[in-house]
Amino acid sequence: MKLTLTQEQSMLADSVTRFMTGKNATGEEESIWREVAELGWLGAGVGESAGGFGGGREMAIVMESVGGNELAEALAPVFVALAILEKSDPEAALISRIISGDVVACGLLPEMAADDSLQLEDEMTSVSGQFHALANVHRARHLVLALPEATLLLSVSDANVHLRSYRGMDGKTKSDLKLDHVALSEASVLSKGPDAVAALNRARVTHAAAITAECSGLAAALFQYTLDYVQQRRQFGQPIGGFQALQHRLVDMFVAVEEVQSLALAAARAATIEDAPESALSRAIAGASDRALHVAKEAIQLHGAVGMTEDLPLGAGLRRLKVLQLVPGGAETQKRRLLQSFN
Amino acid sequence: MKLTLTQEQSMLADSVTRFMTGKNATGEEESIWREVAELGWLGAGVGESAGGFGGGREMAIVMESVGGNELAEALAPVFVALAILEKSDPEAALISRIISGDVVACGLLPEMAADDSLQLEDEMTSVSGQFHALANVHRARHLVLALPEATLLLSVSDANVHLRSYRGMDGKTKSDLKLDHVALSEASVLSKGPDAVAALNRARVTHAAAITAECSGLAAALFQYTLDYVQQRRQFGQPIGGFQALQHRLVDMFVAVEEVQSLALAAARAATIEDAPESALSRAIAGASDRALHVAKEAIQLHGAVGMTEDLPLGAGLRRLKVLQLVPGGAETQKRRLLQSFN
Amino acid sequence: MDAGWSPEDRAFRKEVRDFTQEKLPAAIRDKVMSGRPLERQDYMRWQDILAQKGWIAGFWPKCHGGQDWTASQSYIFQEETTYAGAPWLLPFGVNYVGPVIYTYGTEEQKARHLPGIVSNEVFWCQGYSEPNAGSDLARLSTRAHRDGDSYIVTGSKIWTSMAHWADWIFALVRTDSDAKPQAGISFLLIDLNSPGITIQPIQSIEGAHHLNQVFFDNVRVPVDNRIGEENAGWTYAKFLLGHERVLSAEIGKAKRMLERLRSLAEERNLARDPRYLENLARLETDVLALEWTTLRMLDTVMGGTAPGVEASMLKLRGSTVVQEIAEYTVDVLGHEALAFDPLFLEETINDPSSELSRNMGVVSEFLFQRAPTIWGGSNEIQRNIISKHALGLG
Amino acid sequence: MDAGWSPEDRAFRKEVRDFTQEKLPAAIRDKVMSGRPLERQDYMRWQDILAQKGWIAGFWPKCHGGQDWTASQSYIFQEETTYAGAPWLLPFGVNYVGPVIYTYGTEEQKARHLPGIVSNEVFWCQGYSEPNAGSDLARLSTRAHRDGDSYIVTGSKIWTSMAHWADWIFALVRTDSDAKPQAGISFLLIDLNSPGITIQPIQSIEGAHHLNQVFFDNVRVPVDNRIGEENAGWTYAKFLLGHERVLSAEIGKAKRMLERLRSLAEERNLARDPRYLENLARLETDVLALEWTTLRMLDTVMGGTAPGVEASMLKLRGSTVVQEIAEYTVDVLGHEALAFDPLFLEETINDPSSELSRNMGVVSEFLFQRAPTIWGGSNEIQRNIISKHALGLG
Repeated sequence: MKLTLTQEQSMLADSVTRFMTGKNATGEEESIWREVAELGWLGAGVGESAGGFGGGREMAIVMESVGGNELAEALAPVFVALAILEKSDPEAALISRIISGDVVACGLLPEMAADDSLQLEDEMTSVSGQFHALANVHRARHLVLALPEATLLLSVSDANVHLRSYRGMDGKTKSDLKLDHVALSEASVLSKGPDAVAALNRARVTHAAAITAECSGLAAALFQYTLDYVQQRRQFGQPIGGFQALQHRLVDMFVAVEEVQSLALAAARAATIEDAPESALSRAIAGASDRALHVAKEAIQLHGAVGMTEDLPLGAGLRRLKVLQLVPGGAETQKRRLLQSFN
Repeated sequence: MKLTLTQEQSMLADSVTRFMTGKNATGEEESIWREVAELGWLGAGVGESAGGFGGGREMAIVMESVGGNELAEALAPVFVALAILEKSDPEAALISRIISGDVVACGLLPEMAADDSLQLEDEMTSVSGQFHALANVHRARHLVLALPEATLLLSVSDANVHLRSYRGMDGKTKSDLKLDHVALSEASVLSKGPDAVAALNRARVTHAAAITAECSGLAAALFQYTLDYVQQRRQFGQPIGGFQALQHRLVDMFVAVEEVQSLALAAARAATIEDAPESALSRAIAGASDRALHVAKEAIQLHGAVGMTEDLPLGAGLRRLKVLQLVPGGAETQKRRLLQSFN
Repeated sequence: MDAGWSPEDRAFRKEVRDFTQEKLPAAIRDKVMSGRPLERQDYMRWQDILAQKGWIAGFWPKCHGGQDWTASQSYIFQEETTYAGAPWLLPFGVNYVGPVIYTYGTEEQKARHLPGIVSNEVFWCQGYSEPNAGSDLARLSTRAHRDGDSYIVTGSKIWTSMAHWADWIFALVRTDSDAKPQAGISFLLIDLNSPGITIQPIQSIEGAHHLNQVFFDNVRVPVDNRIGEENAGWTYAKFLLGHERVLSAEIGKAKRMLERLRSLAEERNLARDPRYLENLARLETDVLALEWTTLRMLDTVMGGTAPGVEASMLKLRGSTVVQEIAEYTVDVLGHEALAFDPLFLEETINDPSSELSRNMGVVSEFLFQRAPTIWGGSNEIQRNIISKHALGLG
Repeated sequence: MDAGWSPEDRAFRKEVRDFTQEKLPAAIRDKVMSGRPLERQDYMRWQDILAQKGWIAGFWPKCHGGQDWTASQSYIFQEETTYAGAPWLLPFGVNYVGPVIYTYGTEEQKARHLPGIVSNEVFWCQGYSEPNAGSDLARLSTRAHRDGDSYIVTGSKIWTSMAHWADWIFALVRTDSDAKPQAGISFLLIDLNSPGITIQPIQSIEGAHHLNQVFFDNVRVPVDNRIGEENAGWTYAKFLLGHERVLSAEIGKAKRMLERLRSLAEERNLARDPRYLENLARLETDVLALEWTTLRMLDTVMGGTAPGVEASMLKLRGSTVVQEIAEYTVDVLGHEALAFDPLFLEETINDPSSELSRNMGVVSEFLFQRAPTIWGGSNEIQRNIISKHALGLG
């Protein structure tokens, strides 16, 4: 078994944490996005043959830290884009331009689209679809779509690509996207048939590993705040962590955090194999989200009044986890998908 | 407001409790059934004009004590039969014979039948249907069916009425019933049209009031056992009721018991009016069952090993509540009905 | 279902319903219904309407400006107005300090302070909690020492709702530091215009500013503004907490929120979605149980028995049920709930005409409803109270 | 998903799977799969098969009759056999007293007792709990006083699983009543055929008889049957509890039960029922989380770190998840679950051919699965342990 981190992976985790510590990066800023790219973190999403240094586990390490430090920059869609591109053509020049931060590309999955709106039309010569609340698309030059029939690379500057951006519940910029009969050239179809299915599988695994890792980092941080608080906050002559009723609730939070980490590990490990069952990925996302949300709510409750204020990052954590639950492709989407699978 | 018991109601409650106290009536026995009838409790189900002394609240008082003392005799189906008969013809001679215990009759509702099996056939000249796990039908001479189209009185001795009896999870005799084109004479159709609908409404309210009252009595008794136990059982140098984590769980049980009582009261009060919304009755049954089951499971857990033994009536309470959940017409049926109602 | 209301109660319910329907300004109702935060003038406008009708302090004795309402009338008034979308009737004057003043105050205090509450002219706030005394009120450390006919008050109060809008604050202060924690506390009425007071806003996680920290730097308060005996403030504080909890089960609000939930779900074609229906059934069952528990308690109060731990139970369940409805409403909105940043709630947009932020109220309310399980004695404290007083456990 | 098993582990998994498929008697497998209670001969027959293969005590050192299995081999063995429907491998000899004997026993004790465990010839049971010492083991009051080369033991042990089938019992007894509770306890091996022992059955709520109370009335036990030092029994008892908990997460069982749940639901045309699918998804997610938490812990153990509170966490979650699957399986049966009276489980019908009682195993198991959250240190005790040792709270 090889579930513990390798030496290289531990070094990556340390370096990411070092960068985050003390940095207030909870607001989206162009300069921070540049810095992240310059540090090479995006290379954690692809293997060496594609110019990176990573894989599922390395990406998860970065995403866990993103969550734990409430970094506002949305890396997940870029990791999904990289995963699709690597699967389609590991030598594509675009990959290295994305890793270096020259260009932003976001990956999209069919389950992120509004109901039944995503359609390949006219014998695969154009595509239409609507997406809501996408992260980081406002910065993107390219969209990479993994469909079961074809893998597509679109330019955001296409006249038939319509974007409307706004601030979201988690303070990050969100965008609604409309593809209105966007014409597909030969160059924009990266793969078809079984290769497209393989790219879609890879994209789903990456998406699941990224979301669960973010939940994991967030849940662990919110739990740690709470554990520290109950040891220091005194009421009725003792630290409130001395009260057994609170201890048992903290234990249930601790167990929930451990289980989020387990589900995140399962998803990250799935990124290393080809045949991860889709339903297991959906369960990992749904389970990680449910547990992390429980931790966030308990964190606020056990802090008492101060937990309701913006002086602590608890409310921000709750809002962020609510987004991961409700965003198309997130936990609610996965739960609906599980109701449609019959084995 | 008149939510507290009247003097007569309090006297009834006392007398029922007095009869139960010290009596081991947790096994079904013909002699106990006779005794219950002789004491006149069945008269709690109908008003004075029909030869009884009660209504919804009086019946609930009896049923609460039936639950609280884990009396094995199944009174609820008889109360439902009485309610239907009273609504159809308050002067029917059969009512007094049922109250006196001469004859047992059980009331049946459409939602107790196996899926879509209950049918009036051949221009209302015969009826067919299948029922599972009915209580007390093995003793019954008559079946009283409240259908929206007609109210029916059937004789169990009819050649086309098939019965198979067996012991159930709660230790009570259960019967599967098959009505196989049972011919309907004029005398067997007690009412039709709006009168039949009114009888069905009345039957549903009675059924809801009876089940929720039984849950209420059971939950209160299981809670009280547990509260007594934690005050007396010592571990680590103090009564286990001194541990705050257990205290908070006992509080949640206490609140659950109070809410079961509230839901039972709502259902019993509904029995006094004509227009109780069906969905509220379904909610009362489902909510009472969920809460009482929670109390039963916690009662076993907080007792520890001794809670797993037949030396205490906790397991019997859990089995009995599980029956009220799963029996056709019980909590699961009501939850399914709530998924079909759209307002 | 029928709770057996008397003909008088039924008539009163109709009167309240008709009055609210006629008089509640549509703009205020819309804000409340959608969950958007209210401004000072919204509260005051509605309370002025109630004051004119004499309904601000209906449960007070007539001699102090009330209507001698029975417990069931108070309940009906609260349920009907809340269900109809009226703002929360601010409790600081009417429910909290008012009864303390008419029960324990001097004739001068009554004459000076009660009319301003009944007429809605004076805005009160509550100075109980301190940074180091949350659930454990007895540990408070704001001090008052005598200087002639005055106390000199120094320290700070926190989580003071709406202090930035208020005229007066009632506060617990320590007047004897040598006494045991619960002794040595006095109950003062303090004019917020007094020199030495500063009010600092606290931003809440839903983006609103309703909480404050109030600092007292050698604030001079006349001894005449003390309620009752020196060092006996704990008695009045406990009396007040009893009043606070009776009102905490919010049936009208829960029903109003369920209705909004149903209509939002229908707009989104979820009316037959089994997941939605299952959640709705659960929440509706919770509200039914809460309502009948409240009615049972009301019946007991009407029968002359003072409410005991039942009030804690209603606080516990009421806050939890409303919190769950608020969260599930956001879940039903789905991605539409994401198009709004609560941290910009007050600064930018409080404008329902923006399409993207039309659900802002629902989001804001989801976050805000994390508070009621904390405030007014957290639900953990309520469990301790029930354990001790209803179950007889330690 | 892939946990990165080594080629050796994969090969071992295949070996265990093939062996179990070939050797596990169908009648036993059927009983286990359906949830019906096993008889003594069912356990013994399967364990004889394992003993022949040398797999009864695979994790023991080779010198004592084991196979020197790694932690991952033990895990794989347990998961595969359980998933395939093998009976619970009774832990009293193999997991509990065996390691105590080879770690702390004398050479004579090793020679006398270990072979009987490895060969499955001696049936052990565990004498820890007493009527007044449940979670609080240190308060036990069964006494042993010295009489020459013997102890004279008087008192009783309760919740003794399968004592009525057992040959020997290992028991904690008080040898010094003046010492502090945890001191003054000794660890004795007692032949159940000794004069003065009576065993009284306890009926469980699922109708089965597996629990007993064992009474000791001046039972003579040779001093040579004491493990280690007099009054140092607490040390050996804690060592044993550590072993007990490592094995408690029952992934194989949970997966087997989920499969049965799915097939029962499909038989009843529920495969597309949204309520069923939602519950199934929740339970499957719980099992996925439990499995990967177990794998992470196994990885830590393989890395050389002894498991600490993680074992408590697996006990807590494992028992809860299995309990919930067992209950929901009954719910899926619906009214079909009602046609069976558990209190007549052993007396009448243990006969799957009766149509009405074909689901008896599911019902019996639902009731029986209330026990694992209580036994082996109740889940409340596990929370105390985690709070203290993982969170550093009191």
